[in-house]
Amino acid sequence: MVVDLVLGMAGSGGDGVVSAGESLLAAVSSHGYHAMMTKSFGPQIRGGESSCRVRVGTVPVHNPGGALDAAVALNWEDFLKFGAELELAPTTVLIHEAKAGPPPEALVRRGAMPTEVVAVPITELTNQSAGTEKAKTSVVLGLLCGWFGVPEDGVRRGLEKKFAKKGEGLLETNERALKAGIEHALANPLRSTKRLAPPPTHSPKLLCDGNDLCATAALFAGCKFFGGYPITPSTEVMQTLAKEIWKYGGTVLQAEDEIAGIGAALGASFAGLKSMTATSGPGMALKTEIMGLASIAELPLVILDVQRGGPATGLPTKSEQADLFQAAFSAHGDVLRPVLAPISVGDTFRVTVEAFNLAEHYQTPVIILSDQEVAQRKETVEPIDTSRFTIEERLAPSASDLVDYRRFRHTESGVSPISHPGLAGGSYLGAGIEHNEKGDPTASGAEHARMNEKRFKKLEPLQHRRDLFDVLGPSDAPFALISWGSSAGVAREAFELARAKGLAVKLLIPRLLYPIAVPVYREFLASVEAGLVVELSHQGQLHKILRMQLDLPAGLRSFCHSGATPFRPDQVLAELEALAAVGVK
Amino acid sequence: MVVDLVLGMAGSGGDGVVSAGESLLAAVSSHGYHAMMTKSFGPQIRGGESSCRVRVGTVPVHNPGGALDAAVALNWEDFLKFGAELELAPTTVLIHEAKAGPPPEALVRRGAMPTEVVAVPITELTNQSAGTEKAKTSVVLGLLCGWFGVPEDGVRRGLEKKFAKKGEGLLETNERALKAGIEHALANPLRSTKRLAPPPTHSPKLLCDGNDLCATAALFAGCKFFGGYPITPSTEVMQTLAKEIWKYGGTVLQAEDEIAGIGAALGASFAGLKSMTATSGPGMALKTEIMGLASIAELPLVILDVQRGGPATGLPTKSEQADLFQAAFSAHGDVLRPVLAPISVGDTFRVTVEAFNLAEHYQTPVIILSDQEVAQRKETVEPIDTSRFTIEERLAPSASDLVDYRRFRHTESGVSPISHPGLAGGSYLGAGIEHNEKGDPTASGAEHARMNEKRFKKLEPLQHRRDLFDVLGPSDAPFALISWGSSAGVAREAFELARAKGLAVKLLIPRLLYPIAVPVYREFLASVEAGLVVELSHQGQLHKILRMQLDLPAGLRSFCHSGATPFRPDQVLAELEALAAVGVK
Amino acid sequence: MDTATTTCGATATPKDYSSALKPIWCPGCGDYGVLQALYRALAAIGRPPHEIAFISGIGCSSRIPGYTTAYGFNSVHGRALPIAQGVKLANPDLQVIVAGGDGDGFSIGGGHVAHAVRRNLDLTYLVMDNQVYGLTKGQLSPTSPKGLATVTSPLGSLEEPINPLLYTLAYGAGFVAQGTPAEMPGLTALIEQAIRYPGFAFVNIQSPCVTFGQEEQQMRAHKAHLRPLASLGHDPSDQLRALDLARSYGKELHTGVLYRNPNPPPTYDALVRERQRALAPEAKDRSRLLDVFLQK
Amino acid sequence: MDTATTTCGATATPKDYSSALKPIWCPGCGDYGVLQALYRALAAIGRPPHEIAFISGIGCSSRIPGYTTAYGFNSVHGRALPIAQGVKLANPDLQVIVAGGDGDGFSIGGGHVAHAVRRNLDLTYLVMDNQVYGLTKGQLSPTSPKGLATVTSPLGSLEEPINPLLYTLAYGAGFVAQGTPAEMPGLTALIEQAIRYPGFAFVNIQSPCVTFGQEEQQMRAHKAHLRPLASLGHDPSDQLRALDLARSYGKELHTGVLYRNPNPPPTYDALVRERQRALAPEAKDRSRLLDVFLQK
Ligand SMILES: Cc1ncc(C[n+]2csc(CCOP(=O)(O)OP(=O)(O)O)c2C)c(N)n1
Ligand SMILES: Cc1ncc(C[n+]2csc(CCOP(=O)(O)OP(=O)(O)O)c2C)c(N)n1
Ligand code: SF4
Ligand code: SF4
Ligand SMILES: [Mg+2]
Ligand SMILES: [Mg+2]
Repeated sequence: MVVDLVLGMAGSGGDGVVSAGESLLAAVSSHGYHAMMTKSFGPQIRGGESSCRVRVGTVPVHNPGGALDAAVALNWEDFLKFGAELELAPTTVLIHEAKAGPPPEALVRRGAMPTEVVAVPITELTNQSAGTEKAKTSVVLGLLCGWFGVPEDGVRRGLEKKFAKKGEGLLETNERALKAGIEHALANPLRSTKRLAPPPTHSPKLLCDGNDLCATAALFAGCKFFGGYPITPSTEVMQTLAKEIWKYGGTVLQAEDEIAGIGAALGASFAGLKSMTATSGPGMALKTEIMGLASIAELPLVILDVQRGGPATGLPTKSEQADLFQAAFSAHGDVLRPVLAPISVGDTFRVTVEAFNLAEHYQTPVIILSDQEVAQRKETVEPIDTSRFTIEERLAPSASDLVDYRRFRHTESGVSPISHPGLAGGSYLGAGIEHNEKGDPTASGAEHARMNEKRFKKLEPLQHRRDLFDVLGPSDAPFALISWGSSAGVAREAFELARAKGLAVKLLIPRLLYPIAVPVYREFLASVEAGLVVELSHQGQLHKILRMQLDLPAGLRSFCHSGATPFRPDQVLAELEALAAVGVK
Repeated sequence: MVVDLVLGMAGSGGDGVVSAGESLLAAVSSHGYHAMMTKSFGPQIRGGESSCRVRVGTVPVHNPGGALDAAVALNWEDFLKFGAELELAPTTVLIHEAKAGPPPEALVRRGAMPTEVVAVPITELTNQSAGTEKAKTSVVLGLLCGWFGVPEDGVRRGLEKKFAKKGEGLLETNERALKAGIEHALANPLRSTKRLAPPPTHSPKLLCDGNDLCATAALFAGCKFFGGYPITPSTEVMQTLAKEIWKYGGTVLQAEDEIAGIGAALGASFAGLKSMTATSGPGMALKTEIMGLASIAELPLVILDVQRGGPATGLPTKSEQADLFQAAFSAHGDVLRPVLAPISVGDTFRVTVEAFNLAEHYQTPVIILSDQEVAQRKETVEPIDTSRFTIEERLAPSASDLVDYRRFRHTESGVSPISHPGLAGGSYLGAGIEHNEKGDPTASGAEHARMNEKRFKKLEPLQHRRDLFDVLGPSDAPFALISWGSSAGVAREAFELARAKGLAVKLLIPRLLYPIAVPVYREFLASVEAGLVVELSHQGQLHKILRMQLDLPAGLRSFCHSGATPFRPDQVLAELEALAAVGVK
Repeated sequence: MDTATTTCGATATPKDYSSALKPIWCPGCGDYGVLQALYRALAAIGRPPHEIAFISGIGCSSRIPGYTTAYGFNSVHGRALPIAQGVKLANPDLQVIVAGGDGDGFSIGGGHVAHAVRRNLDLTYLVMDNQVYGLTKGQLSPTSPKGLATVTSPLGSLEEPINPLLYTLAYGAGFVAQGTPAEMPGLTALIEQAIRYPGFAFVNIQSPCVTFGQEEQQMRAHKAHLRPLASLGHDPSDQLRALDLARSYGKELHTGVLYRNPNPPPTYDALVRERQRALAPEAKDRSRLLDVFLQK
Repeated sequence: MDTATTTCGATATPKDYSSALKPIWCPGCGDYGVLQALYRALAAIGRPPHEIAFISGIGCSSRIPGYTTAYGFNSVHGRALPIAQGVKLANPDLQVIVAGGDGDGFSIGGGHVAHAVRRNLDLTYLVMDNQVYGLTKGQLSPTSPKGLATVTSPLGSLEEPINPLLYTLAYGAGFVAQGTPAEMPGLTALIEQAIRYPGFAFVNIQSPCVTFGQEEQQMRAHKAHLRPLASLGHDPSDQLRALDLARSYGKELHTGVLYRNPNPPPTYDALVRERQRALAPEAKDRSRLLDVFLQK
């Protein structure tokens, strides 16, 4: 019996492995397991090979896990295209389509070959049981039920839901294939005995991905306008809002490009609405100019960047955390804008609401830096108590403010009451050009300096937002892990493993990436002598930004690698142990 | 007699003060003086107030200087709009149009009022002598000849050149006005006796601005394609090339926007030509995505960013050094690209040639980060010995490279031989998507990591380009100044003043801003305990980037302020002395 | 955000729309006339200034919002139309006017026009077409005639100009007109009609740049050569004839309404509002939004 | 860079243009047919592959350069035309082909089309118009019919589609045609003619998306409904008639050449080369370039 099981499969685009993964996920989560599914495709968004991995646990799972417990290859060619995504270990049970023949040389050469390799005549079983090849993945699901204790009735219920509307025939076909898979498994027991432990006491959970929760949080926060242009892996946010937002008096505009998308969103904000745009790296690049306009015009705006591999078109279907520099620094002139990152699917809700609150409160663009993994992996989420959220609104001008109204009035906080078209007495000239308190254009260096100060000063309170950081572990620990976004869940597991091994380590997970909350880091780092900043990029961008703004302990290193393949907890643990072995000082 | 004289004047758009400044500059430079003229306008590029200042010296001048020796106000309203640009001191001779009345309250309230204020009936003198108000500035030039020893025949020759083609009448009119000004000055001697010392022994000089030299250097380096879109203050580069480049077999394309401009330039580079685009901050923002494409496709490209005040439209006619973050960091994914900055008009030639060399050699986009002041101020430049420049060409594939050609072959240097359409055997797929050595798309994390490494590795030699840094002063000095772009000339004068006062200070001026040449800085900073990084931005962006990549001496601080008004040498000196007064340790 | 629509009605005067900011266009610039015509048209319509959102890009012409008492947004170069669409969708009760230059609208902003037109929001788009880049001092504009020598085309341009009238007609605009400040009553009337047209309305205004423009594009030439479409007996409901007439842009100076859709279709903003009203009953309580994801 | 123009002539076969990279379009995708037609057209023309530069943006359709033996550039979304113009100006001897989807070309890239057309470089622009965003999985495209329900317009779109044929004609394109892989010989011929046309040539290819497209846009429907312009007796030199016919885009499936300028004007690249040749004698020695600034 195991409390944690990682299953993976690969096939060609048409095989439906992703859809099978979803059935699997639905099955286990309906039984009360914690679970998570990630999918992976070839270099093109549409077409080519595809794969998925599902991690199931009796305790919460924070990342997709390490090497697979069970791997299913529908053909070798496609399976081989996924290296690290579907990592094998000697302990993996490797199941493959029998007619594909034994594991090819190329796989064997990679090393770490499973000791238990099982050929199953999957196509044959499907044809015999279902009379059509199309039900292949139902056979696979049956094998997983039979061999690994995946709850059979959960899978069956999933099939019912999935094929209910597609006509009786299809459902029956697939049920027969499922049964054939189960029977094959029972008739051919494995050597390995990795059967899933019974589920924890049942508690209802949400099952969704990060993009789902981002869109829902936007509605929750009162977003009334979305302007955007499709781009992987962010499009689902627009798609969800395009279904829902009208009910709440809002609008989605699919614009002609990313510039028009953010332009329209900024216009809606100028007109007084909570407003949003979403994109990925290439679109962020195009939005740069108007993000600067939002900063100087002091207009609230939420900008979602679901990071994918870069540069340029890069790796559109894979995760990377290499847009942080762009989020923090890409603007001409001096600009400061908050950058937030969710660390898991569930966290995306909170971070998105926070982004709207910051935007409205500080009259500023706010970037949510999600990443493909957080955005598109589907996982079980503990129900969210929405009553503990407050929703902020922008500061409206009082009657006295409207006497000789100065839109950009210098106030103590740096935040000025903001009017909007339609409000009598509040007319002003919004502008991308530097302006005085009223909004009139100026070329004065002194006015410019004052306005720059105002725009920076108003964000100073962010320095003290401790609630935007998770800190775990003993406060006097000499070792540390810092990680963000989708890597944070890996760091968290590595941290727990290290603690279990007795290492004096602590963990910092920032949701606020920029501006750097100096006091929070200072306090955390006070005891730290060595540690790792774990992030999925070639340069280790957060580590570099921390260096820029803080005096870091000499032993705090960057632990980073280029995107596509997430870190594994054991990699981080090993690196941390190596660091600790060198010893403190 | 003075060896250094700073003159300034302001008027409304139509008064022609800038044109008068140019005549003045031509006059003094033709006599062998070193000189420099800067101009300044209101918040709008076209229309509104304008001003200029001319600094003349018997020794080279590195910056526009501090408070004015003589100021001319054609009317108070416009003069007042220029605060720090036309700074007054008690020692300034303030000359104003008599009919405008005495200096207004607003000016007096600013403090530091000149003790010598001279009312001149400029309009009256003009009408009397020339019979038209239009020759006003010739009267002003006459006053400056008469009172400050500006060489009269130089001015006269300038008028001849300027009005030669506009018909006899105009020339005569202006000559009469000039004479009237001179006579008025001689008849009404000043209390102050700031007369310019005789010029140094005559040596021929170039008279031009930074944009002139950038365009000329591009031709010199072999640039054959320019694609761009007009934007202040960079447009003159396109304008010059649009006249000249055809002669050398090249083309200028005025594109429909900045994206198309860089797109076409990148296309030309793909086709094998040395290629360039130019813009300012807002245009840089728009070019971000295609700059990333140039990086991943490993195509040479020179991108000129003439910085102006930001964010957004900002202060389009004023200088600022706040696009460094954007130049260094704005890209999605991990990108490294060289950023160079010229420190003076003359330096622009060298830096531009260098930019083409780096682009071609390393197959990378290179950013030239000029700024409005360096780009648009006109100054005397020592003749440039072009024979000492080498011109680099991209690495062509050998015959054996073309056997099963791999465009992105991993080589020791990271640079791969590059083909171009038209070359038999060299066909490949250029792409913004991640690719393998051949250029075929990939989604493999391992391939991606190798390509990221390649793209970063190839730029490592830049770490050792000591020739891209000016280092002055004793190597063991505990105090330091670091400055770049147009501020470098100010820092240089402050450095010289400090040295003259016996301060143990050294000076570092980087032309290579990014990547940070760690060994060069390490060596320079070895002796340093305190110092200033002087730059014209709110955030002090170079200082922040240095922190990011180096362990800086604790006493090395940022000395920065928002743009529009350049630093004055005495400000930097004062700050440095304050630092030194606190003492070493 | 259903702001009640109020009107100043007969009480509004052009002065009500004029702000304290002093225009800094060159003396004689055509844009002064455009501004006056706009004041008059706004007064004739009579919406209070705070119910007007006036969006522009960057250029000499794009400064115009600042000279009115409306809510203005002098944004960035080329992006006035997308921003304006966001404003209008956020609050369809606003009277939204967009203005800018030929460069702003048809060069850098050219990609947005077709989409603004096909969406057909109730917007008024005024382009001050001076066939040159005024603000940046005289570069070639997309409407500059072929062969023109400018600072960026010192040897003469090699490309055909674009045709704003033909393009917007081909895009399907419901209201397309052309005017000039050389004929103020006509221009005022066109702006007023454009604002009143329920849908996307475009007025191309030949607004001379006295500083960088050509002789043939100045007030004097306009006065000498303008050909009112009315005098040609043009029927503005005839789209095909409008397309045909539009082809002489750059050769003839037609003034008046080229095309006005006699049966304006519902606007995008009206359709959006309709959809919002229809779906409002399906709105969930904020605390129930996450229920769709509950696995039971 | 006056590469001598060579031809394979009669010896070239479609296979010469087919690369080792295996297309990963969905089985049945219309783009397979487009690729075959292109191979054939290229073989008929016979330029060696290395003298062809094939530029695209991003989309399913934009993958096409990689499947040929030409120099390809699979650039970024929407920017194929500007890049291609740079390539052509850099080396006018190259045969430059641009390809992409309806989204790539008319949505994000829409602002570049009018300018590419009016510059009139000798380029061939092939759009695989499938009325949907294929690569990103089924969103609304600018050519999707009004009212279409997609993942981004689940309640039906509210905007009119754009009209690629009418737009490019209004922009002044010298060659405008439409084809479909449902009729391979015709499509092949159109591509060949477009490439041979000396100037900007546009072919709108109705290329079905089997995965996200509508029933009415599939091969079967094309075969049933296509109306060859030749069979209508259309004279491709009649621009006004072409404009008129173009207006039925989205309603009728016209195939063939809508417009071909019978007197193609000189191309921009030819004018550029002419200018370069005329001015070459004025070239200064590299070491003398700075002399203009010398004050004596
Ligand atoms: C992104 C960007 N690119 C370029 C510019 C520079 N720029 C400002 S206005 C303008 C063109 C002005 O021409 P037009 O739109 O015709 O207006 P006009 O001044 O003639 O009224 C340009 C190129 C800018 N501000 N921002
Ligand atoms: C700047 C940018 N925005 C968006 C995308 C995402 N994207 C890639 S292709 C595409 C549209 C594809 O549609 P189309 O051009 O019609 O080509 P098709 O796949 O239908 O052939 C989009 C939105 C991107 N890659 N880059
Ligand atoms: S430059 Fe031309 S468009 Fe601009 S204000 Fe002057 S006259 Fe008007
Ligand atoms: S998604 Fe559509 S366009 Fe893309 S490959 Fe598949 S069928 Fe072709
Ligand atoms: Mg203009
Ligand atoms: Mg498409």
